Amino acid sequence: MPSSKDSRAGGGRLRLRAFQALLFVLLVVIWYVLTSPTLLPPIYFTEANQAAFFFGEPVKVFARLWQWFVSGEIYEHLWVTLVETLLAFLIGTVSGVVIGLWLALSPTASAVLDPYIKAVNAMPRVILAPIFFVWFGLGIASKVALGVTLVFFIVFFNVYQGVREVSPVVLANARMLGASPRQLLRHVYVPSAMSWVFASLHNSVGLAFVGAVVGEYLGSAKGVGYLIHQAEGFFDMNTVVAGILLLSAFALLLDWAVGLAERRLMVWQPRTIETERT
Amino acid sequence: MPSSKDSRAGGGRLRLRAFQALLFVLLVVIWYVLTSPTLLPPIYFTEANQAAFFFGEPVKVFARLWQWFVSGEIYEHLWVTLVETLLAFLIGTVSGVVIGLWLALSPTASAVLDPYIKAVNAMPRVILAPIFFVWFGLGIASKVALGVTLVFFIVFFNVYQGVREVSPVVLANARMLGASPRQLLRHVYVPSAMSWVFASLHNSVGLAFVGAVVGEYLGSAKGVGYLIHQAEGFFDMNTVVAGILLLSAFALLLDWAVGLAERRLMVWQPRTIETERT
Amino acid sequence: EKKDVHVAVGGKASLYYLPLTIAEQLGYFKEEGLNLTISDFAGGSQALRAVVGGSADVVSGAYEHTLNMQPKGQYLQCFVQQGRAPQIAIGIVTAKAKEYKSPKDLKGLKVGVSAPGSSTHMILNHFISTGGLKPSDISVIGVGLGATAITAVKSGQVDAVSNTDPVMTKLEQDGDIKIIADTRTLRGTEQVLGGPMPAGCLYAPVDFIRKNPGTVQALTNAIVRADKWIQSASPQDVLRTVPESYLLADKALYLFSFNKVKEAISPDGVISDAGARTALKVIPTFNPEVKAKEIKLELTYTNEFVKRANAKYK
Amino acid sequence: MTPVLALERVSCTFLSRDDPSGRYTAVCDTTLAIGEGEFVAVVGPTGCGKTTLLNVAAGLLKPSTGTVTVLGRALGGINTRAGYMFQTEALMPWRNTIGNVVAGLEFRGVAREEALERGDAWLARVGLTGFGKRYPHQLSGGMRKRVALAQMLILNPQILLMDEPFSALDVQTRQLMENELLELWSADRKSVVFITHDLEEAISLSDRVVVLSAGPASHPIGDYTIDLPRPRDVAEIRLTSRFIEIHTKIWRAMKEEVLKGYAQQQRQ
Amino acid sequence: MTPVLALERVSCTFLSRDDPSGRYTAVCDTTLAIGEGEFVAVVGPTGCGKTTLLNVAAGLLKPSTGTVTVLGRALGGINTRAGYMFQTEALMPWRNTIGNVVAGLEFRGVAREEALERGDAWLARVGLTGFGKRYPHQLSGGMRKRVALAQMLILNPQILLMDEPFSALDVQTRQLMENELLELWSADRKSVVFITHDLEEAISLSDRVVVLSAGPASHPIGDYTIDLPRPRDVAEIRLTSRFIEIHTKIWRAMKEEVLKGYAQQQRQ
Ligand SMILES: Nc1ncnc2c1ncn2[C@@H]1O[C@H](COP(=O)(O)OP(=O)(O)OP(=O)(O)O)[C@@H](O)[C@H]1O
Ligand SMILES: Nc1ncnc2c1ncn2[C@@H]1O[C@H](COP(=O)(O)OP(=O)(O)OP(=O)(O)O)[C@@H](O)[C@H]1O
Ligand SMILES: [Mg+2]
Ligand SMILES: [Mg+2]
Repeated sequence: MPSSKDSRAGGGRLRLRAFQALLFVLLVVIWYVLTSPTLLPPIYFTEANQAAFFFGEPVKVFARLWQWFVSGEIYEHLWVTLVETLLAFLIGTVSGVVIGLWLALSPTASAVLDPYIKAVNAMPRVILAPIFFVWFGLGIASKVALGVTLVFFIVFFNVYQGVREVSPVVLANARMLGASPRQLLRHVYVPSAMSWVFASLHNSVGLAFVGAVVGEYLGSAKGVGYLIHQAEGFFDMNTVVAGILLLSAFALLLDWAVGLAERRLMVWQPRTIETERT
Repeated sequence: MPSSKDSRAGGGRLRLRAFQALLFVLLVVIWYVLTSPTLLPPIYFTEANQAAFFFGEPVKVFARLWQWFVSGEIYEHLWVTLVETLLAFLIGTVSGVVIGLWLALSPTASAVLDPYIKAVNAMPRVILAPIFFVWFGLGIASKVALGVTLVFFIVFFNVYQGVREVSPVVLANARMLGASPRQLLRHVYVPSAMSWVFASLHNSVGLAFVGAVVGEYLGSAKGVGYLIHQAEGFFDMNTVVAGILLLSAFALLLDWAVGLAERRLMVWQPRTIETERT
Repeated sequence: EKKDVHVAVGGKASLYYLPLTIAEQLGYFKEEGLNLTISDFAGGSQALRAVVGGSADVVSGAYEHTLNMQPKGQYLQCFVQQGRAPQIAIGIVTAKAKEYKSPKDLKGLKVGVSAPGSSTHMILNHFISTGGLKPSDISVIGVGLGATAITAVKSGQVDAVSNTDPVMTKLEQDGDIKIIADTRTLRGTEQVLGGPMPAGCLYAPVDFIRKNPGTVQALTNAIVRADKWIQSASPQDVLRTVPESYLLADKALYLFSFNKVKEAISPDGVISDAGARTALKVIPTFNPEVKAKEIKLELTYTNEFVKRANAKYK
Repeated sequence: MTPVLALERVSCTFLSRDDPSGRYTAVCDTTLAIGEGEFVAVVGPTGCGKTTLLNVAAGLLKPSTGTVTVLGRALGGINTRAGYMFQTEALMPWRNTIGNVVAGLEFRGVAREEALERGDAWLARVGLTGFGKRYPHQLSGGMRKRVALAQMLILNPQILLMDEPFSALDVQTRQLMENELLELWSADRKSVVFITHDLEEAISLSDRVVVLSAGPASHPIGDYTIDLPRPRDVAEIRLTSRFIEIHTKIWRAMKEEVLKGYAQQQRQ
Repeated sequence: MTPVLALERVSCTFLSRDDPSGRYTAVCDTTLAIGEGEFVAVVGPTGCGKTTLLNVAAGLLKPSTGTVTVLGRALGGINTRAGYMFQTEALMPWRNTIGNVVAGLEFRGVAREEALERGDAWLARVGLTGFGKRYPHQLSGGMRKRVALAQMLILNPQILLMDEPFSALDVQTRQLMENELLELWSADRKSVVFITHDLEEAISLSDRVVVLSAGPASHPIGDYTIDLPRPRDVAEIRLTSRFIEIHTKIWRAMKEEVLKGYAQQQRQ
């Protein structure tokens, strides 16, 4: 029963956005100053333009982004990466939820498989990439697979724990009300583990992008990761940074969608109690 | 109040271990059969020894492992990798918990920083490696940093959500009992979020290893990742697999330690009720 | 015969594979009736794996891998050459350059290679052996092929570096290193390795070549044409032809490197027997699994297609 | 006649997970049979094992020794013939009031329309019309209890297991609910096990009052048949002299027991 | 004399998060003052807003309008002079019984030794000696309530806010606890707000009984001074004629109100 501390009116929301924008501008300015060869005496680096070599220069980065969209050259790559990301996200989430539920609910299977799951999670994906290429080819599928191996575990571990945190009384009540195992799953375990799932989804969004880009980076003919790889070959850090920024923006978009779903599905949660204030 | 379904006596535990061992042997046998060029007609691959090229051969892999330990050549590499992993795990966990707590408890900071955290999480670590090398050098530090960027987010997202799931009544009660914000943190938020933390730790263990190995893979002079990378240059898949297996074994060890801590710290949880059975 | 050919390459933008890029940009593959997909990989060994695994048909990569693969029971054959020198250089940081006289002065130093076990490592080992040093006399650090390699040198984490272009040119231009061995030139290659050595090639599983001679011929034709085009092209021509994104970062750097490696680019795509023998001599010392006696050298390359291509495109 | 629900020599010993030697026998050697259409109230000092017994009867807890039979058959898993109203809060927090009330119907595959209709009727019966859209955390304690009551009763189970169902209600609402329950019970011969701390409530509702001893190792120490005439009005019956007589008798027995138990616990 | 705790024209309107137009006024325009050493019982139909008022008094809920003053000063955040025993379960599940009881002392920096000693004494007072090592989920409902009671009382707060503290206890234990509470209260002039559904309990304990109307927009509709002599024994005082007189008077007022409220909710 905490007080209505973080209820935020429209005005607060606007101020928040302003804050965020300010912070963004500030960061860009710092970035600009630090990477501009002429503005400052070199601080961290011994040479003037070394900072730019590693971090790119904001003006050129934004020019790059602008040019990508104006020339339209980015769309095909972006499309590929987004498709890979979304597929990895969806497949990883669904399989993580399904297998997480399964193992959480069948103690024997989980006890037997537990070490295998943990061992697989400890395997470096980058090194496994060639095997993915063999199994899934060089197209979208292998990148999706790589992304899935990242997303799956995040979701899996949370679902697994979330299910085991179900209130024993609520569970017993549902059983007494005649819920079949299937209905228990749908009406008790899943809703109860929902906030665990969402916590993992916020993390998964990012890693789905990472999976797609790294997959492309390791071997591909298209995609933002491919562009980044090409640019790296010639130390074109501006393009690298532009690619990363572009993907970050889309990651935020996807995360916003996840947040939307979360707010819709979690209305029942007793967060803060809102009394009307005048 | 579920029945005492998964209470496991000593006998059950033994059977479980036997099962797991059996499964392991089975997997090795399948691996052996599928990669042995002479045993089977090629199924998936067109050429007989292609499978061995990608997956190694169990006999040679175990020989490799044996030889590593007998000659003692592995210890120095293993040591480096383990140190990196442990440091990444510890630093990532601690920072994830601390920042997770901080942001969960200060709504303004979290609202402002939220998009930045999510954007950073979506950045492909592999591509950022050069920057880590600039900042942290080619030694242990840069691998630790890479591992931390993986572990941190896993822990962070769970702590953040875990804190917000604290029962409002328990929280109110503690406040009424005179807990200062600091005490609330220590005596309410942290214990309440503990099962969230542990769920993330089981995942982090794996990713700490991934971070260390990938870091070594990208540039290093020592470590299991270095050995793997070197072997890859010679297409020596047996060594690669041996390295991965070795690390998996250590990941299981670390996970077991985490599980031990979990069982100690979570005794209070109302899981299954155990009645004495005769 | 395959019309849709999938080529795997590790680091497509590199000058090592300039003929491939040129042939693609000038539409030579299309003119040969091929529909080419070029997948770019993080490294040459990854590209090779893609072909062995069957997800790509042809590798654009270093010749030496055909030798490395034979003990694994993988028979790959090189059918056209893009470069005739490994295009790897070794440099020592300027601070240490003064004390450096001969390879044996590298003793005890930390040397960066792109990856342990890679060609840069091999060339380095061979180079120090000319000074009477054993591989264990230096400590080798994997520093990657790109910005990480530059970082390692500039931040003083390595004393010397063995790497490819554009890393070496960049470091050279910035004055961070002094080149002490250079297989980007024919003469340098002769010095370090005792003979020419095939570098960037197109190769494919022997099976593939047997089953698709027409396709292979078409690929060879395109590359040979590109080889020849480069020989006669001015730097400006090259700048105009390569994708713009290669030049974004530093046009001067690209040009500088190009001039440096131009002579290492094969003029006609022919793989020289001498070159193959150099490889056979060098590689077993580095990769003990490759035993010179067991290697069927004749299986590792063929000039059959190149001859026909040269006949067609004079 | 076979009883509808029978606990035969049931004992429950709890183990503690962290300390295997630490065990606590809550209920010991308890036999209890509830016939068809019988309304049995169980009273006993706090912590004696009433909830434990109910959990055993519901099939949620396996007794350490002893057997549970339902309609003559040994109880394996959940007691499907029973509805259970828990002492603690057991509503699904992710379902609003009406959703919680109709949950059981939904599980049984009743059509949504019909379920909602019956759910609304039940909300009205427990005095919560208009609160259908609220989530549990937006209800008061007594409201949640009433939702739980409706949730159980809507399924019309043959056996009702009720653990202090009305303790969070004000006296008037409680009487309304009690009458509601009696009406339902008399209509189709349900068997009821009703735990309460209110001896008046126990007597005014039931056919039999079972008194449990203080824990540990609690067991029935008294079984009083309530021969008050039916139908009863719970408010009026309390004023009859027979009621007061019975009340005094049971009261005395209990008082002794509680003081004993209290002393016992303090000595431990 | 300034009252120790005063609610002045307090209203509480709840908003629902998902539907901004959906609002519910639980308490409307309620004024309530508790003097030093005064024991005030609050009764009212279920769901009328008693818990809401207590939350406001504790500083856990900001009223929509109106003010709360403690010892003459406006209440900003938490009411630090008050101890609050919640209606719902509020024990820290990760602390065992003794850990929960001494939590407040620990927060105040009392030395561990001393805290444990006082905690043990309190466990004995609520009849839970020997249960110190149990975790909340291993206790019965009534035991948990008693732990919560000890948890609050060990801090010896000046203001006691108690929300149906004894409803889960059997009559005898309840009387023991009630006497314990009265003793404590009379010893150092605490101010008590005591919510209960048991009118007899309300009368036998308190100086004043406040009756709230049925919700929505609940407000006090009766304020009865209980002029029974002190000290009282809660069991004996119920038999005096003055007690029965007061009881009948309040009862009648309440009955009307409840029926009205019940009808109101059903009409909504
Ligand atoms: N999981 C458990 N582990 C250990 N002891 C338990 C457990 N559950 C209950 N107990 C103990 O069993 C005894 C009986 O508990 P139960 O909940 O049945 O009491 P009750 O009669 O329902 O009491 P109340 O009237 O307070 O609800 C108590 O002493 C309690 O501490
Ligand atoms: N968070 C909330 N959102 C909306 N309505 C609420 C919320 N909390 C309480 N209410 C409503 O406010 C009213 C009063 O609730 P409160 O808990 O104060 O009742 P109460 O008098 O304590 O009842 P009881 O005796 O049943 O405990 C109820 O109608 C309840 O539905
Ligand atoms: Mg109970
Ligand atoms: Mg209440």
